[in-house]
Amino acid sequence: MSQPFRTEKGGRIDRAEELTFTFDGEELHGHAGDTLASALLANGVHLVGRSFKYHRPRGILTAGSEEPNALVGVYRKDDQTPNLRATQVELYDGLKAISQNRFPSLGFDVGAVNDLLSPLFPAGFYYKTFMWPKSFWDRVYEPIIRAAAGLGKPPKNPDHDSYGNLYAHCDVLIAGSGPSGLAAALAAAETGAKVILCDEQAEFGGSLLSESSATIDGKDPAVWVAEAIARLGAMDNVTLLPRTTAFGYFAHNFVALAERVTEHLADPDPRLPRERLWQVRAKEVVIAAGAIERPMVFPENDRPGILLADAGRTYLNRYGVKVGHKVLVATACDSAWQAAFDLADHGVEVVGIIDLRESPPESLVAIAAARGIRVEAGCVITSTLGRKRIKAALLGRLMTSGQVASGGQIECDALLMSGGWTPTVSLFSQSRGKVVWDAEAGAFVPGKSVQKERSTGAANGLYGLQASLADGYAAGEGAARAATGKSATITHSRTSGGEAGSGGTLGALPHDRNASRVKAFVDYQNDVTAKDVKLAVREGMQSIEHIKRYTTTGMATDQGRLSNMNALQIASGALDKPLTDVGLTTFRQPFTPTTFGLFAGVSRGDFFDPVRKTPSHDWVVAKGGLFEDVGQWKRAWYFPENGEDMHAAVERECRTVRKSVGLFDASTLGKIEVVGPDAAEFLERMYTNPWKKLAPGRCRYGLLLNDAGFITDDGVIGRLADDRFHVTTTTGGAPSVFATMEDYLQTEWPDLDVWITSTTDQYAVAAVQGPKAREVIAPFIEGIDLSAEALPHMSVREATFCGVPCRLFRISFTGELGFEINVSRRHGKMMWDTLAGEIAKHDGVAYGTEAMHVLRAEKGYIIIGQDTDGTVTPQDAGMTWAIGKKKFDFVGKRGLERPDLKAENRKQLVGLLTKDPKIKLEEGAQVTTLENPATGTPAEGHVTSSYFSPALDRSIALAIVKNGHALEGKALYVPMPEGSIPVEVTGTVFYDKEGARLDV
Amino acid sequence: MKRYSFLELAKNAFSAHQNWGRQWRSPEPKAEYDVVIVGAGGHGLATAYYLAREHGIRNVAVIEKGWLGGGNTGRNTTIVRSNYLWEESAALYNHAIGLWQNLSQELNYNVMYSARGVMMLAHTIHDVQVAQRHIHANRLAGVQNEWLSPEQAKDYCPPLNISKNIRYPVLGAALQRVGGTARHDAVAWGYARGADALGVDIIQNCAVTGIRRSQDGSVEGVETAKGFIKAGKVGVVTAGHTSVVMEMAGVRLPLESFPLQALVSEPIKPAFPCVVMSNTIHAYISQSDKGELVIGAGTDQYVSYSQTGGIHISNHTIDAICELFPHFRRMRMLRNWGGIVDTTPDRSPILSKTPVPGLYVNCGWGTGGFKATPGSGHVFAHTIARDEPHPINAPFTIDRFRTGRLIDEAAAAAVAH
Amino acid sequence: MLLIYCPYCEIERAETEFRCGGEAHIARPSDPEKTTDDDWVEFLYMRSNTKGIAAERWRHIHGCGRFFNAVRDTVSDEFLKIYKTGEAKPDLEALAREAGK
Amino acid sequence: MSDLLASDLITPDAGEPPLLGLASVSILKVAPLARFSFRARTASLKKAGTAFGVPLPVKPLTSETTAKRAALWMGPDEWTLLAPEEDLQAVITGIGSKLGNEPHALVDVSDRSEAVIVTGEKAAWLLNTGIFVDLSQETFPVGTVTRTLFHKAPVMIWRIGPDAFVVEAWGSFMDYVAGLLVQCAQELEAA
Repeated sequence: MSQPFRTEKGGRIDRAEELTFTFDGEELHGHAGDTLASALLANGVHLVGRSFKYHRPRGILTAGSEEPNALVGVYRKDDQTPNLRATQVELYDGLKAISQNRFPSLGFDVGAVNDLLSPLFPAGFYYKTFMWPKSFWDRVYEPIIRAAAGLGKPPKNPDHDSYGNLYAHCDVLIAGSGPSGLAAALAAAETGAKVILCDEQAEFGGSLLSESSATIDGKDPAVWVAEAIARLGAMDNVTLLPRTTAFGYFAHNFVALAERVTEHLADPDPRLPRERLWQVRAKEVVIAAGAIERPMVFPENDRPGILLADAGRTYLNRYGVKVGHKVLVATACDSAWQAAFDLADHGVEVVGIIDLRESPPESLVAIAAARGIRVEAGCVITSTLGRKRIKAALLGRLMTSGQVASGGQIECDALLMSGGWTPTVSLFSQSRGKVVWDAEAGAFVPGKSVQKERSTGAANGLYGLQASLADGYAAGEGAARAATGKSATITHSRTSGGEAGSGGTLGALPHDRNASRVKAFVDYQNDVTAKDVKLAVREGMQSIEHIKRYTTTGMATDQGRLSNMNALQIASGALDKPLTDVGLTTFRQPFTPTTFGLFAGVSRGDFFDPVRKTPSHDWVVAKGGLFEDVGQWKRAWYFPENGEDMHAAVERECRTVRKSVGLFDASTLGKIEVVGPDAAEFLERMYTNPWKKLAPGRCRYGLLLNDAGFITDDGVIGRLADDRFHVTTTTGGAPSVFATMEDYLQTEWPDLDVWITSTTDQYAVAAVQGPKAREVIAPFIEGIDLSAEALPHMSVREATFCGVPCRLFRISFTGELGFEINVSRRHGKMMWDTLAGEIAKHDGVAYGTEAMHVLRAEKGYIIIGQDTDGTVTPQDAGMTWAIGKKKFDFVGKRGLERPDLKAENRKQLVGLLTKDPKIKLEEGAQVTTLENPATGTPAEGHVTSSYFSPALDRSIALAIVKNGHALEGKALYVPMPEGSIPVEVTGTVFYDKEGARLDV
Repeated sequence: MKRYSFLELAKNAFSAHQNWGRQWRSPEPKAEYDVVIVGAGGHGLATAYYLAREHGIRNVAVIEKGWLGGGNTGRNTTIVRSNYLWEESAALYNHAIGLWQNLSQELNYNVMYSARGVMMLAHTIHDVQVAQRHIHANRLAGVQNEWLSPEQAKDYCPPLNISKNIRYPVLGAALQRVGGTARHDAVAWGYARGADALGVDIIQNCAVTGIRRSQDGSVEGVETAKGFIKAGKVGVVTAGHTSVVMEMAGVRLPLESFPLQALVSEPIKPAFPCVVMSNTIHAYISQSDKGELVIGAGTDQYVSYSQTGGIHISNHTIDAICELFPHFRRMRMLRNWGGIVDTTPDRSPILSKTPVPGLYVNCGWGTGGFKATPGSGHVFAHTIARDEPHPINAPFTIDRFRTGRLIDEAAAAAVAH
Repeated sequence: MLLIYCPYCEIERAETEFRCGGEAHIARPSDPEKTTDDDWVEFLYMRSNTKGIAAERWRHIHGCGRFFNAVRDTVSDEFLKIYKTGEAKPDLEALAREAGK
Repeated sequence: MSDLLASDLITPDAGEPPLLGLASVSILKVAPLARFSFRARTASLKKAGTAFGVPLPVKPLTSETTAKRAALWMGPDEWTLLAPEEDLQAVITGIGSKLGNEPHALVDVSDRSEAVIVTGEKAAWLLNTGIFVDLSQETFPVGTVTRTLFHKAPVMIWRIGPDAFVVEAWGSFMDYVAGLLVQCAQELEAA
């Protein structure tokens, strides 16, 4: 098929394998080994997108991940991923790509009107206008601005691809596989060190893959690369990761890598992850990230067909693509000349080399002359022509006066430019190292290492093939030695050619046009021009950070890798300060945009967070019970029967418990075994209550405070033996109570002979509650007397349940006769099934957390976290009785003595009864003294719990109310949007106030 | 001060924008000021602005170690809301909301306050109870906040996943319609320009190295990189660095400074109409006018001034975002950064006089200071000018930690974003 | 994600295995009767919040479960010393000098 | 698994089908065991070891095993003791009577955890999909045991062979741990 810009031969593409793809619906062809960008260029397609602000036509500028213009959407499975760099998208058969930020089409984009109106849109224009009328900002102006901004469209459908994760450790991690990276890998690997070598590109080799003018050990550099990779691949201690970007350098030599596993495949196996996150802890890191070429800042430097010179050379030598038929080269340094020579050697008409320098090296001029290439020294480009593709460039000649004289026009269909090279210091900067100015390299280069890292080669401002290799070997050896103490000698390869060039420029180039009218782009993607930077300075933005934020330069998807140095130089000129005094912005992770799915990894769906289930779970599911999330646990909420709603189901469950019996899964409560001679002393210090006199076999309710004096947890604690307690905690509080106990034990009272062990998951717990509870459990319990005399309320015994050892508590959270049976988790299902079968015989029910809440509220038992909120003291909760008055100390004792915890007017826990028994208050509703309080009146408190009580056949509520204990019998109000609800303050116990039902 | 307007913009277009003046000066410090504000973030600049504008105190310097607006002002996720639980907090943040609504006009600087609504999700019954409590309390306090069913929440924010089959399904949401976002840099710049025009000196790149006190213990001025600057009143508004600066005056505070990370995606076309927060699964998200999804993460667990944090924090934020908005899974993180947030034990700020006469402190905003910027500056200016707190900030003392009269938004399960 | 040496496991592990317990060497007043409100607020809430070299507590919660202390530079997050609970607080200034801070 | 440590103690649960059976890695449920958390001060260790039948290791992260016993170092004063299910009471009685009044804590946690055996050449790789511990044989030799995290769940891992690990998690976390192990192994089946 016709690929008019494909070379006759050469390149690393597979010419035998032709691939079909579409761009904006047009069918095109390329080859295996192409990127989308190289394939588009092979087809002569330069116009690939529209710019962010002015919607100017834009073409492919680079061949790498720093590409600012060629952002496309790529379809897979009927949805598209926006903002992919065409320079990184590997071509596969059937690839569907679309251009972005244009309407209705790439060729005709109505947004381009912005370009005409651009005089109205200088940097920061939006701060100065759109303020009138006031209501128009978020209703009119902002929607228009938002619609115009943005690049691609978001995906429409949920992403079903998976993302993998691997944690890895290595001695030496090498980021980048150009000459110095490869040399470092070879040197480090030879010592036996564990090496990971990663490169963001599909193939290892970096610049060596497009090097035409040098040899290594007498071989084509690409051949040398292949041999080196084969050697590394054969070594057990080496992991090779192509298509893998080192995107984040974190503290303590933690480096995150993003591996693209399937994105390059036409039809990937769905079992493979789309991408994989490598979380690497490296003893030493070698940054071999290379350098990227800088654009030249001249007027209209953004037309499609204008590329960086090295990109032009890469497309030619690596992909077999000519960027044009008539190519003009504009440069300020030597390296671009080689691009011109390579193109000429492939039969491309090079219409000129325009060098900013007065006297480029004689040797280059001679080679150009030999190829018949016109050379214009001391010249710049002052303008370009052509709308969707460059047609010609205007020349300007630099005069000794500093002025620029018109130097005529050159027709071309592509322009390659090079302002010199910028070392890629992003990773170094992320490692928190500070860059230093290297005047010789004309660049910021890595300064002192802060972490265990070294930069090598071009990333360190070092150019030239031989020098890069040598530096790489040294870096690899040095890193391996630092990591492992081992070293090895390896033969260094010898190179010929590939010497370092010289030259380079920074900032805006001089021209003969009205500087305040032309657009010379500094940041392509964000449409920031040289004059924008100057405007920012004029308006008082002196810090480079202010300039960046005001103009948005450097905030594009390349994070300013292309633009920063030019912007800095322009700012330096405008501020009349040396460049090094202007300051630098910080490179942040990620190095290149990184998929959210990669970070989220496997944490999705049921694996988003562990789902903790109790042994009754499947039974509940089978019964059609509903679950509630409590922390990570799934707890049975209620069990609707015959189409009952929640209210009906809960009412039935409650009535049944009070009438006969109910079965409740209490397995999720935290359990802690406290063992040792000082066990009682320890609990004495942790909980407010006294423990030393509690007899083995008895239980007590325990209240836990923090040292500030506020309630944090509670639970029943049973004494199994003199030196052994079975502590229970709330479900949600289990981990924090355990951690708090460890904290006090280890750091405050290490002398105590006591140890704590979490047994939450050791036991499954069934609560059997109701008048018939004893009858229900009796057939299965052996070894103890269950009678009220032998086993009074608040007792604990060790016994067996169906022959299995159990801990049997006689306790109640319903106010009814109740037992809680703890068996090993393994036997939990057996216990549940047994008891479920038995309660059915006694007209009993299984009940869930909702009925449990109602039943306990009828009895005025509090729920930590619902009736308390971290600001409630035991006195506030009416639980002064739980405080051991004679105790010397306990956690929270001193906190309770603080003035405001003892003050009058604290909010206290009370009961509330609505005047109308049918009205159920809303939990969270506010309580006031006035029926119709004015807005802004502070509330007296709020409703913490509110239910319809089947036992009382009316609504009940608990509330925290200012001075509540003194208000019993008084009328208050609960104001609601529909009107105020009158209530009466009561005690907190609504049902069986004497507790007669417990003692049976 | 040349007023900004569309007309002015058009006029300047003819002169190719060559005639715009500076938004603020860069003066050398004078020997003496009536008031020195340490820290040129949004809160400090707002304080200076209101000192000059409302209290006629114009001989004011704002002294900044780095560049103005470069701390947490320029690093936060720009959420504005006021639906806090306690009356004290709601009053403070609602005071700010009142000022936000006219701020662009007041400052003649478009701060892009966009009341697109802040929706806080409830995933558990406990969340629902907490949200309802907030809504009822807010209604009584005159703070707008309303309950939405999952379906209503999805109507308001179409990308939201309200499937019952996700790990923590959305059970509903509290929506504050007047909440939203604003442009963080513009807030700092607008206040800087406004204060500067009223005569306030903003002195950047000038670190404060000491606080000088007289024999009687009261403040005399500050030592700086540019020499001693005399001032009878000094207000410290240095966020994460407050402990460091206050130590210069020998004042200890109940503060810890933690790294807080935030991140943005690549810009996309409008896809997200409001602000969504989930305290239970720890994530908050909005879309900037530029098109980036702006996502806030949680704090790291240790004190640090490094302005960086661990990747596991991002992982846990992004997995939550992808659960709630599964089609954002293929979106990509463009940039991640860190701030240093000064947190108090009750997660409420300190806006107060100090034991040192003439020294005032405004700190402890934790992860949520941006939203309060105008209100904070307004009442802090009052506190400094009158040497007594404004009724709104009177409860936000240092002493509350001693007496136990906390304003505990954290305990009430409202994470203060 | 920090890399933290556990002095009990004698190995470096990822931060996610640990919980930071805040500033170290803050003793809980032992006698509530003799403790003033000011003493108590110092213990409960007042923190040095040092920018620079500071001692803090960590617990190897997903490892051996032990608390230990560490000296860390809160600017660079670099650990300068790690020691077991009960060992004396090191001379922070000397550690800083040694590390060239 | 005769070449593995504690071979008689850690056995696949015959009643349970393999959770995963690939050429490169398999996951098998471990049959029930008696498990104890043992806590004591240094002075009591020797006696405890004698009573239990295997010395309690004092070197961090190591284990001591015999055919019927394993003592795993969990912390400086904490060991997990493993024994056959039927020896539960014998261990309690043995240690209890030997230590008498010496302060210690022995807690039956047999059912707190469930365990799987992950074996095969990809076993370490599979664990490293969720565990941030260097599992190379130099740093994590056979016999090494540690608690750590697998993604969001606390686990204990114990290397019982060059390519064999016991992975233990609290019972209510095992669905998560085993489920994710199986899911993460999926890509090994891909071409």
